[in-house]
Amino acid sequence: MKVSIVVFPGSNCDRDIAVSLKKFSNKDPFMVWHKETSLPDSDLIVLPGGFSYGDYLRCGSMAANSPIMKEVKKSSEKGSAILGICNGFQILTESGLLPGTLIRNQGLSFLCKNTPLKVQNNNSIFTKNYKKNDIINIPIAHNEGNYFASETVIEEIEDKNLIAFRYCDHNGDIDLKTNPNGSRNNIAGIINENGNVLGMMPHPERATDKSAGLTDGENFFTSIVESLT
Amino acid sequence: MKSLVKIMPKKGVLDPQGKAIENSLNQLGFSEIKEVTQGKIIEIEIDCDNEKDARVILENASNKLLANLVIEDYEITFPKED
Amino acid sequence: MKSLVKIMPKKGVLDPQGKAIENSLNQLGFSEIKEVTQGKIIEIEIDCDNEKDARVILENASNKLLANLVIEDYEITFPKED
Amino acid sequence: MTKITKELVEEHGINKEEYKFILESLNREPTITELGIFSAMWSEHCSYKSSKTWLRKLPTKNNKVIQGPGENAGVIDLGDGDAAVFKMESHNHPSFIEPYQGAATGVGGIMRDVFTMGARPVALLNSIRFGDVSHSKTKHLLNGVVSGIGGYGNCMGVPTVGGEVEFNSCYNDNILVNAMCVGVAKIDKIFYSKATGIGNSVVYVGSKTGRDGIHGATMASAEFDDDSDEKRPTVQVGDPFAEKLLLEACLELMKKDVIIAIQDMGAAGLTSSAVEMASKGNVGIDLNLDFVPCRETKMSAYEIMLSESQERMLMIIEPNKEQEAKAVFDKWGLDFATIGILTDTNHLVINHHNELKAEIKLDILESGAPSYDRPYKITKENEFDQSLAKETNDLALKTLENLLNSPNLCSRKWVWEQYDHMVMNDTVLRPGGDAAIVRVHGTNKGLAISADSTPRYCSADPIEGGRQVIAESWRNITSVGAMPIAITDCMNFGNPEKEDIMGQFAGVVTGMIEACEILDYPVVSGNVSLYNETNGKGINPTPAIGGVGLIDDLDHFSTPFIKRENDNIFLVGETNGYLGQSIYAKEILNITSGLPPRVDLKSEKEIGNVVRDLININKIDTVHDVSDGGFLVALAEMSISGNIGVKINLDKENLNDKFLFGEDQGRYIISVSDGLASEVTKILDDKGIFFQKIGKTGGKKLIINDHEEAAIETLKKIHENWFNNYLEE
Ligand SMILES: Nc1ncnc2c1ncn2[C@@H]1O[C@H](COP(=O)(O)OP(=O)(O)O)[C@@H](O)[C@H]1O
Ligand SMILES: [Mg+2]
Repeated sequence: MKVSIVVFPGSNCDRDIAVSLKKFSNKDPFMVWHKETSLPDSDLIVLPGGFSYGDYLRCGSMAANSPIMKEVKKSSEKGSAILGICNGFQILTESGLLPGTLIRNQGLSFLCKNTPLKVQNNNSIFTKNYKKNDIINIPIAHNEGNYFASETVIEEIEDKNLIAFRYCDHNGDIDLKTNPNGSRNNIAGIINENGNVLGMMPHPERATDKSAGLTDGENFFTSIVESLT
Repeated sequence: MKSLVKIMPKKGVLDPQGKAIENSLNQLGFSEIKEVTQGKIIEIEIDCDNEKDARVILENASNKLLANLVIEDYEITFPKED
Repeated sequence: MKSLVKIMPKKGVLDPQGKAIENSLNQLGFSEIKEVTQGKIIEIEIDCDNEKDARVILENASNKLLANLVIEDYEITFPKED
Repeated sequence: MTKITKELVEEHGINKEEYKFILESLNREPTITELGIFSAMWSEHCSYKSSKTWLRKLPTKNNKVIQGPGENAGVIDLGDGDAAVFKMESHNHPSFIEPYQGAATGVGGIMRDVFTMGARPVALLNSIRFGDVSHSKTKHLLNGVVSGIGGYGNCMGVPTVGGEVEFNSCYNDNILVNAMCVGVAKIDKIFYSKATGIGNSVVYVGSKTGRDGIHGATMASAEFDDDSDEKRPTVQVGDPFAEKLLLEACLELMKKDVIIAIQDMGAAGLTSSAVEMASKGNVGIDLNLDFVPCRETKMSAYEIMLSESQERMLMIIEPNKEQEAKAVFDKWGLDFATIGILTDTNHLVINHHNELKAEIKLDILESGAPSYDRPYKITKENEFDQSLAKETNDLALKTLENLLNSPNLCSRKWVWEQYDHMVMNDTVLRPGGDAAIVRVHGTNKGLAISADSTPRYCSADPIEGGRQVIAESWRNITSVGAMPIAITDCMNFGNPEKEDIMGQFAGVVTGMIEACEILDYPVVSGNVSLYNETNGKGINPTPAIGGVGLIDDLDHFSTPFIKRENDNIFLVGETNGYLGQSIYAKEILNITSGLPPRVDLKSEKEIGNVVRDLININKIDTVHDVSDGGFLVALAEMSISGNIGVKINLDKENLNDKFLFGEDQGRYIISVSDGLASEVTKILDDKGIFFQKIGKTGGKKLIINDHEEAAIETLKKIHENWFNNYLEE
């Protein structure tokens, strides 16, 4: 599996995701600077978490206009897998690769904590090693993770089963109380219709390491590696 | 030339900041304050000598970067210099 | 009555957001765009029938909460309803 | 030319004798730029003029210390060629004026101190203190400071893994914001600030210079008064995005063999970095300010030299390597400008617009800096009257609830959830333990880090308080199974020109010296913040201690969370039930007078060493030290965080508030699995360590002697909801 990780100025989870991907694929990913105008041939392109361009103006807005994003879009059309985590998810919505947008958390403060997620769609290259309705514990760390889209868009992604993960509690209950940031329908991550683009606010790369306390992200990475190798 | 791009949340879009300000103001006793919406204003010095051309450039910039049309509307004005 | 409080960084205070937007626009090819400053705009529906009283209330609210006078200036206007 | 009047000299905080010395050494009147430079360099903040004589006495060496005080940060050896680089610094006054930006730039500043030495920052901590919870400004300041700390650290992608928060009316108008950063570097790739090589270029990198925080350094050394609201200087605004770029650019350039010396521009900006770098290298430095990248027009030499704009660095490089260096900064979109040259004149020479603005012999600025042996008087409180304690009357759990619901004992979760404490993926123990544990990336070693201070003890008895802060830091590091190595400190005090305040300083330092020596826990870096005083009222003496220790093998460490049912709870160390200066005395008895508990440093060391051994040989994995709030509070914290109950059985003579809530020092609670209990007992007995078997874990309740009980769930809610309730009020 060949992986490219795009590094924007202000990205700060690029190393973390590289470490996790290497752990499961045994190969060093390419680190691609945002100013590049071509991408190495890759099965997976990752837009990592962080604060690209300081999160100024709107999270992900300036990164979405970086030169490399033209190439990412092209690759996406060709069917490469694209993964956006946290800031990467924001960049995907800003560049139109995924619908909707991420606005300020309802509580107006940055939130970093473990959150239980319910696996909704386990039919994708990113999630196939989970069981449907698995409850997994994955950390979030964001200030703008409140997923918003128009009613029609929400209906569409619900109908087409494009929701990968929803926030829930330890019992799997999905409601306002178990929603950390105000996201519509407790949405934590979505996939596109083609099934090759996933955006999610929680950080699976922070849940692949026993000594750091969490391992529920392992299936996420084994899914990707198995699907793309 | 000085120009302003005012960017406001679209009607119906959740505006957590505006809501929070509204609540705080009401709690502080500003009972006359009814509805609060928070937006952004971007002041731009543009090198262009007529409003028509400037407007085209700024519309372009707003569509491309400054505003997110999924949730925001924008408005361009040219304040008179004082 | 509809009112607007425009809040801008004080002159001389660093405005990293404005600077970043400026660079980004220039890189996108908007070479005419010279200086960018980002501020906030707060639209307030106020229950008051004259501008004079409304202004007093809004000044009070700005000093107390809306603006951070250490680094920001504010300006109150009453746009004509359309 | 600006005329130098008596008033102007005074406004610059330079006293008569100091000014006389300036006139004599220059042999002429200073220019305004020179006056500004003297003022900044001789401010308390840069010159340590009141504290130097005392700080010199602190132990600064052991076999792990690579670099002690005097550089941008301290450096210790972690083995295998790895080093930890760390420092703590205050940003008190700016945070009071503008809490978000003040705290944010405090975090930004301390990170630069660390990465300027070639270390990648891997952990941030903060020690923050606010006024009484009922004071009108407290909520605003708390919100601003916490979001400012998070705003900067989160954006940098450096985890904020620990700290402390305290509320006390003595900080009503003088909040404290102390930030600590720990970085990791290779020992052979550490960069220092000593400028060498006559003819080498002086290079400015980072953000542009504006009129930010001009006179910040002098402001930080001046007592506040009621009009300081009016005298606001231009506030420094932080740009964490620029700093992230600066960090990556510096670390990238440091991989090449280009930089000879480097220092961040912190307090007193370009002035202090230029003067300090040149002085250390015993060279002269010529600057041409025309080349300094400025954000604003018409900045004067005075303003450029004193600006405290953030996210800037000064480097010395060989002229023929400038292009190579510039390419790196160009890539990251940062300014790069050669602004001067090293000379053999031993003078600082400043030119601007073809005019000589300053020419000062460097040793006048540095070694000529004033140093005062200020008079002092150490005073302490009287012994606490132990008979004031209440009998428990079966209300121990009610008292516990009250304490868990008090501002200084409730959970700080509301704070740390606003900090990304996991980014970099090496946080092994998150906030909520006694010390945070951060893995040294790519190894199985862990850094244990904690920030501590107990100002009320220091106020009641400075010497004892000084001993206690060091002991508590050492104990917190020990509790997770780490070997404490060294500390950084941030000494926050009132006006040193007053005998009793200087006495607090002298006393605390005296106590610290003794404890650092006995525990082999030297000071490698630090910062002093004096004049924390409003209208003549000083804060409690607040030495914030940032401790760093090492866990050799992360297969063995411990946390305070109870992990199993049917474990045995041991209270290790002697309990006398001393209540003086305890939180119980303040919250329940409403008494704030009396001496604090005593620390027996010898037994502290013996007990701690045994506890650490037990962790390292894998006999225990659940340890919590007993500190604020005493035994029952510590036990409740263990139970709440592990979500497992405890049933305790106390002898009748111990069933009282003194035993349950006294703050006797040198104690740990350990939870020992049943199978290992006899082995652990034997080890403790063999070493002659006093301990008591207090109870057993299990169930979902905290039960005392079969007649009092509370659900863990209830205690958890009380403990965790205080902040939300307070802020929503
Ligand atoms: N400002 C803060 N930022 C991050 N973590 C904090 C902060 N304040 C407290 N904590 C964390 O909360 C926990 C309890 O703090 P404290 O009661 O001061 O611990 P102790 O008494 O063991 O020194 C610790 O893990 C500490 O790191
Ligand atoms: Mg502790």
